Amino acid sequence: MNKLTDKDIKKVYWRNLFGLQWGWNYERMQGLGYSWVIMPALKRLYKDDKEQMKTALKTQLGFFNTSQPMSHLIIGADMGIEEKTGMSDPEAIVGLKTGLMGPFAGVGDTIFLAIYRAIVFSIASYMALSGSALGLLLPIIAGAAILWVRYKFTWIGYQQGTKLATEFAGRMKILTEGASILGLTVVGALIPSVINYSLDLKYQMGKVTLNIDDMLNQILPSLVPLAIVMFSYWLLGKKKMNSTRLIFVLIALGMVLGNLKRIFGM
Amino acid sequence: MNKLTDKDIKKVYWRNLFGLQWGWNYERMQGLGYSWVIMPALKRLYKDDKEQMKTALKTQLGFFNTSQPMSHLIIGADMGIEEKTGMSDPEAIVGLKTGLMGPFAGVGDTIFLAIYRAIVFSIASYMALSGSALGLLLPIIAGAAILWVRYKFTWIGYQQGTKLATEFAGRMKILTEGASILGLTVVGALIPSVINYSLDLKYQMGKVTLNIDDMLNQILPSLVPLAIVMFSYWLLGKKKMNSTRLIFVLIALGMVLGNLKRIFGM
Amino acid sequence: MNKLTDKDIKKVYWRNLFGLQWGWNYERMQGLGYSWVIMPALKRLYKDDKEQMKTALKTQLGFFNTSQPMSHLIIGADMGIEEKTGMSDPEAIVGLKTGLMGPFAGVGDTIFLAIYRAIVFSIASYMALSGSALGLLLPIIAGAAILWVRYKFTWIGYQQGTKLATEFAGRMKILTEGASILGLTVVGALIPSVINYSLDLKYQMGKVTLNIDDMLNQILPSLVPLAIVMFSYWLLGKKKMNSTRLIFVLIALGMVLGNLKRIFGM
Amino acid sequence: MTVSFGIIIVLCVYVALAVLDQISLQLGPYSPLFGGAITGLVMGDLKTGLMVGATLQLMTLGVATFGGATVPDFLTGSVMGTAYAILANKGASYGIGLAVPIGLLLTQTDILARMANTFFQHRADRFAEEGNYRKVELQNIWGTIPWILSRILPVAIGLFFGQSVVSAINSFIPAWFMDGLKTAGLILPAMGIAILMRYLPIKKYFPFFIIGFVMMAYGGKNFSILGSALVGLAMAAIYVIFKNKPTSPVTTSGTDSSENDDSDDDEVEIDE
Amino acid sequence: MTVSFGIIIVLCVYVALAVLDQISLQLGPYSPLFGGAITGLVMGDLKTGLMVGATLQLMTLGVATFGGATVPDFLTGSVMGTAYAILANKGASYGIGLAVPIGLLLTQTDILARMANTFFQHRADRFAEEGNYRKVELQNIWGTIPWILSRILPVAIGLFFGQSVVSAINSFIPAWFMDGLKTAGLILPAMGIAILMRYLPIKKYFPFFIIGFVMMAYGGKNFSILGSALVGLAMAAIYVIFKNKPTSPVTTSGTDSSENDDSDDDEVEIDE
Amino acid sequence: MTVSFGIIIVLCVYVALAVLDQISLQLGPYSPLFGGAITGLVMGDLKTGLMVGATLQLMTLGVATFGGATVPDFLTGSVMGTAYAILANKGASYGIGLAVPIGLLLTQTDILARMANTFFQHRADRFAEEGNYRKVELQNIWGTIPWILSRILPVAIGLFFGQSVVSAINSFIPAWFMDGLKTAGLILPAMGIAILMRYLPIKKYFPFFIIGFVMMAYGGKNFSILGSALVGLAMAAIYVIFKNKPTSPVTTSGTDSSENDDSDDDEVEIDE
Ligand SMILES: OC[C@H]1O[C@H](O)[C@@H](O)[C@@H](O)[C@@H]1O
Ligand SMILES: OC[C@H]1O[C@H](O)[C@@H](O)[C@@H](O)[C@@H]1O
Ligand SMILES: OC[C@H]1O[C@H](O)[C@@H](O)[C@@H](O)[C@@H]1O
Repeated sequence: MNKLTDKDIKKVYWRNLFGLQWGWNYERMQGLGYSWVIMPALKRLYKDDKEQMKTALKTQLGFFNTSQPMSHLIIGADMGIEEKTGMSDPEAIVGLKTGLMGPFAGVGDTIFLAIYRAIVFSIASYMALSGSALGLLLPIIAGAAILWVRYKFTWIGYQQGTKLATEFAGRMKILTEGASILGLTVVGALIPSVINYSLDLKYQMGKVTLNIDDMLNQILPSLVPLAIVMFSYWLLGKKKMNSTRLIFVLIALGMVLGNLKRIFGM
Repeated sequence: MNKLTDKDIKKVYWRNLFGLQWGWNYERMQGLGYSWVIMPALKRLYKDDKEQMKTALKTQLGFFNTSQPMSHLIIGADMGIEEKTGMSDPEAIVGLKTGLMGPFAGVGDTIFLAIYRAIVFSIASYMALSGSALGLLLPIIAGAAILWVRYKFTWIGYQQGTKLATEFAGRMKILTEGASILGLTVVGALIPSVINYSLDLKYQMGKVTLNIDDMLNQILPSLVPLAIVMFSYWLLGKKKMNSTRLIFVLIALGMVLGNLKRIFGM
Repeated sequence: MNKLTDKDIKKVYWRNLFGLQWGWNYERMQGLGYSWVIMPALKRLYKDDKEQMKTALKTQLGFFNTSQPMSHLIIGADMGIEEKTGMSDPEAIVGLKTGLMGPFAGVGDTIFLAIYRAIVFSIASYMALSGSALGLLLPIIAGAAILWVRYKFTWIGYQQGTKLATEFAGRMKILTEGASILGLTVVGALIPSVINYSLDLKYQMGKVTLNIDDMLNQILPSLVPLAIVMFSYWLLGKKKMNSTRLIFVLIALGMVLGNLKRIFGM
Repeated sequence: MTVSFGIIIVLCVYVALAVLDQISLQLGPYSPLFGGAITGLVMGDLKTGLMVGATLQLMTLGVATFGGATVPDFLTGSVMGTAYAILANKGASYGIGLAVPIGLLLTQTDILARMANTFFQHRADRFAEEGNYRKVELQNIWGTIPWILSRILPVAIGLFFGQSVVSAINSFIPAWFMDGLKTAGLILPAMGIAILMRYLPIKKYFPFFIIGFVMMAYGGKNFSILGSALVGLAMAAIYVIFKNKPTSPVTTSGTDSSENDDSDDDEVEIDE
Repeated sequence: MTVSFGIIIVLCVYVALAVLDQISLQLGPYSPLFGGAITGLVMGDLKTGLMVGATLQLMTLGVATFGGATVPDFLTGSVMGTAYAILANKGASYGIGLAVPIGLLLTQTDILARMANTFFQHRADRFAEEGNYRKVELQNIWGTIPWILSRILPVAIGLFFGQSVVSAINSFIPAWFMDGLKTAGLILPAMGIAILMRYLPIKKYFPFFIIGFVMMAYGGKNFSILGSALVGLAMAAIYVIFKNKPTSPVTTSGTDSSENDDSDDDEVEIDE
Repeated sequence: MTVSFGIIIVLCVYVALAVLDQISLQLGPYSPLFGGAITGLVMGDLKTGLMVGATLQLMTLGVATFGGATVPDFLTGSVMGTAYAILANKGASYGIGLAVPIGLLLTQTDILARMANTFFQHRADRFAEEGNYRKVELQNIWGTIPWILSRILPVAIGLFFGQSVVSAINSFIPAWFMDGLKTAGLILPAMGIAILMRYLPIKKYFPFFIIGFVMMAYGGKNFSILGSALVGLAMAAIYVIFKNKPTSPVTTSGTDSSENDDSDDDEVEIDE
């Protein structure tokens, strides 16, 4: 059977960067994209064997969904295995893909979608708020670093092959835990940093003015933002509540809070 | 035998809230109160059986002492067991009570007497110092939350019965450790926050004024308060020293420190 | 055989304080000093036995090198053993010395050379920078405390004897780890605190002035010092690089950075 | 200015309620903070009351009756210190200075009350022998009497003779003594803290003490006790999590989006 | 003032590129921050664009398409909010107020695109049966069309009728409503954060949430998200180190001086 | 202005004592801080001495002779830098700029001293063969001579020709060079820190490095090295506690009131 060339691997990397989600759909999610991404490898391996090619195409069009940066590891491993065994055991390929995509989605989304974005874009945004467009370079530069990581992932996946599935599994658990710790620390820090709402209520009692915000701050700074977040968190746990509906609830809440003075005729 | 009604449990809860320590005395401590608190249950169970009632009364008047909020767990468990076995084995009841009261006192006092009070009353006091009596609501509100916890404790104790004794024991150790960690963190933080004493000594050396407080602060902020606390801690470890005597020592120290300028004729 | 007197032990302590490194040389490092330090004990034990004395002298002049404060433990243990077994088994003495000197050097240098110095002398230096020579007392006072520790070490070593070698070994590992944690925390903190360099670059873009330092600070305070440290760390990992050469590199870098405005004609 | 009978009665009722609060609900009235505030309110100078009460409260934060230990009666001290400060019209620090020795003096009445109740305990024992549970019940209720008296009597007497006491203080006590008391007040919180340190296993967990201290010493005005308590809570929880689960369980976080996560609708709580 | 055709075309190209960025490289153009900045730049008011974009970005930090979940289209919201703000000349907060409801409205177009692509998936299945891999490949490329249309259409329409929309808003929407929207904007980040809290195992690791909150709540202006992330990274690494190595390995730190330490020349990295 | 013989002699005696301090007690005289201060004092300008010494000290905090490694002689650098600064009357930064290259130059004399002592080691070996312990003892004492000479000679020579050196510097060294040296001084502490990082197991325990950095970077003026050391100590102790006691021992904290706790009267210490 043919061997994959370095150029094939690189081609797959480039396709993976761009097209894994072009054909995203509710039925197979990244299934269509996956087949396109790995196609250079399939061509090399099965161009001359129509039956194998058919099996490969059908196999690779199946349901797939994971975090994009992590997908490189899986696709890499997939290539590594097919290079050795071809399409003799499609079940094994499907097993590899579906076995890894779940845990990889968890840790990948935590790191790359949640934490990474929160950090990089909050810094860039604060820079923008202070008037400098230069902050926009930050996501570009940091993003380029991630492209490099994704390149490495492709090769690691390819070289480790099945080992990845067995060895990474154990590591994954602990990595997910680590990512969760990092993520929750950042999430806790986001509350006082991005919710700048304060009640802005002052109360005249005889000669003394009671500043409600000051009093709440003396108990705990950012108490009101924390309360709103906790309320939102609790709502999201309710049946029939989802994030879009939560927006309406918060807009309604904002309508009330933003007009407190009108409401109380102050 | 009779079963306890929900109303009985609630009655005991209410009595426990108020009267566990009304009859507090050096001989049996909360012994007298315990019998009064659990009386509604005793009445229900033994009203028609004079002998059992006598045994019950004598048993429940025995020595007892624990943290008030935790006592609900013990009294609850006591009711749960007596409902099943009556006064057939008074030793078991005594064992339950005396076995749990020690560890419960430790963890309960740490959490409810030491830490809870330090936090809630320090916040309220700082509010009061800034002129607002509204801070006094804080202990009331937080205290009401604790009454609710005590209510839950009564039911948990009642429903778990003996299991409480066995299962909680293991948990207790680790909970006590956790409470200690929390407690010691707060205690460390109390030093700089509630001891506002500084030496207030300035020294004229040629043209330069030596501000002793500034110099000590450069080494470590709140060094003097820390030193006084460490001295007090060390004194308390001495034989024949107790907290009341420590007050006299500190007043004497205050007399000296407060008159340093008089003493040195500055 | 003769017993060591308390006075002997104290004499050895004093000699150890002062003379362990007087004869330091590349061939045996603290070997010459070691023999001088332990001489009062050797005299007591072998004065009347020329052969033993010869063996002892030759043994004690062998290669030795460890952290000075820790050396008291080893020399103490050496005395304890020789008092019991004399020079019957010189191999055992050499084994004790060379077995302990390595790990003791590691933990001792971390604690006493690296961390202790960084803390005490940085505080004293900051005091000096604010004009007060009184800060110079700090190293003297703290140093006196260490002399007391070294005194204790001598006796601990002497009393524990061989047990030290076996028992301390296990402890040492964990102590070294602890010292490393402490050390690395301080090292991390040193960066922003002792490297006060900032780029001092301003850029005129139309109407807005771009302050590069402010922008970098918004990303991470002390980013430039951190980068210089990381660069130095990386350089030190290179073959043929050592700390003296690193100084030249940093001076060269300083020459460039210090003349940025001249270079760019600003 | 003397204290009117009306005020004396109101404050006596208050301290009676306060001592009952102390041995039961512990909602707040038993605290020096409330003692000062209520007295100030009743005597028409809330602000002085708040100052005296709050300062005394901070001074005695760590003082608690662990295991039935007797501690100075700072509540009564706070009530009377506030009253005297308002009577003498000499400001809060005057009252704080007096509150401490008064509290000390009254340590004994607390002990008396706790001793007196042994009497009711023995009566209860007797009725128990007879199986007379109603009478047994009654004894615990009688137990409130010594408690209440131990607080009402000193307050009533102290306030009745208030004016004379204040005059005596003003004429006999030298300035340096009052200065000394003031400084003593500043360092007295060390006692409560030292008691807590003895009570808690500091030798085993001293690192957390250090962390608490450092946070507050350097955090200064920006930090607070609640803040340090939250950090302490976090560290305690991490400790408990580590100790409880030596082997890492499979976490099921991950691909479930929040929309499907409707199985749990509780607020944040320890998950075990 | 109306939006010129040139500008409409440029912005349409931009949102097309942006949606492709969103489903692939995620370098930045897909973010509301870029949306605002680019629109501002193109329409000659970069500053307003930066304000709208940055504010919207912070408002939606935690909002991400975990597992293919659909979220409001805040990018298009940002583009159109900025454009309307500049058209109406009413400042950034006007634009921010509009961006949120616009983003909400456009949730549906995202869903349509994701549904439409099922069509290409089925075509690919058919070609796979025939082994026609070239045609299979093509289907994924066609998949970009629905994505691009789902963004271009609303932007084109919205900008074309921009002036009328703005006039309508100005005359029909009362002041209290805009005030309300403004406040809603201030509290909306709670949503993103709550989503993240649902997504992450907060019940198990809540202590770290507390630590993050406390650091930022008390650290205030002196602290930053990156700072908290570094602390979080450190704690995560400590956790991993502890869990991975239950028995303490022999450390070989020690007497080697740095000069001899030439065997490793890497930068700081996790050592395992 | 030249340096009087008296001053040269005093400073020579000082550096002799200082080098002995360095290889024995390490109380302080061996440090650049003392070097600057003493020189300043002797030459009548303490303030300049403190500035030069303190700055140099901070610059070289991490520089230490681990395992007998040779490092630049910053003490002598500090002495002579201070002296030249006072001679030239050009302020502290002039002295700091000179101290570094001087220290570098004198690295060699330290090496010479350490080599020279091999001579006494060999003599001692010979006397050991004879069992002549008195003569063996003597060799170690002779060992002080090379140490002392290695410091006294450069200082004496450097100070004697001080005026000429300073003039040479002033006329030959261009402004940009002094500016460069100044900036070099600002970044040179990186060296000491990097050495410490190489010396300590940073790859294994990098999280603590991060924590130290973050605390200081964000804590800024409010924080200090001692503060970070206390936090580091706490973390180290927690680590040791965890590692040492895998199973949680029964704690006996609890109901004992502090009054009965008279069995231990020690101050806080690690309890094991
Ligand atoms: O220590 C247990 C318990 O002892 C006594 O009963 C009282 O001091 C209580 O306040 C305390 O909770
Ligand atoms: O959750 C895995 C994965 O699911 C979908 O494909 C998208 O929402 C991606 O952004 C996400 O990474
Ligand atoms: O490393 C152990 C030891 O080695 C040499 O003897 C010297 O550098 C000492 O300062 C050091 O403590």
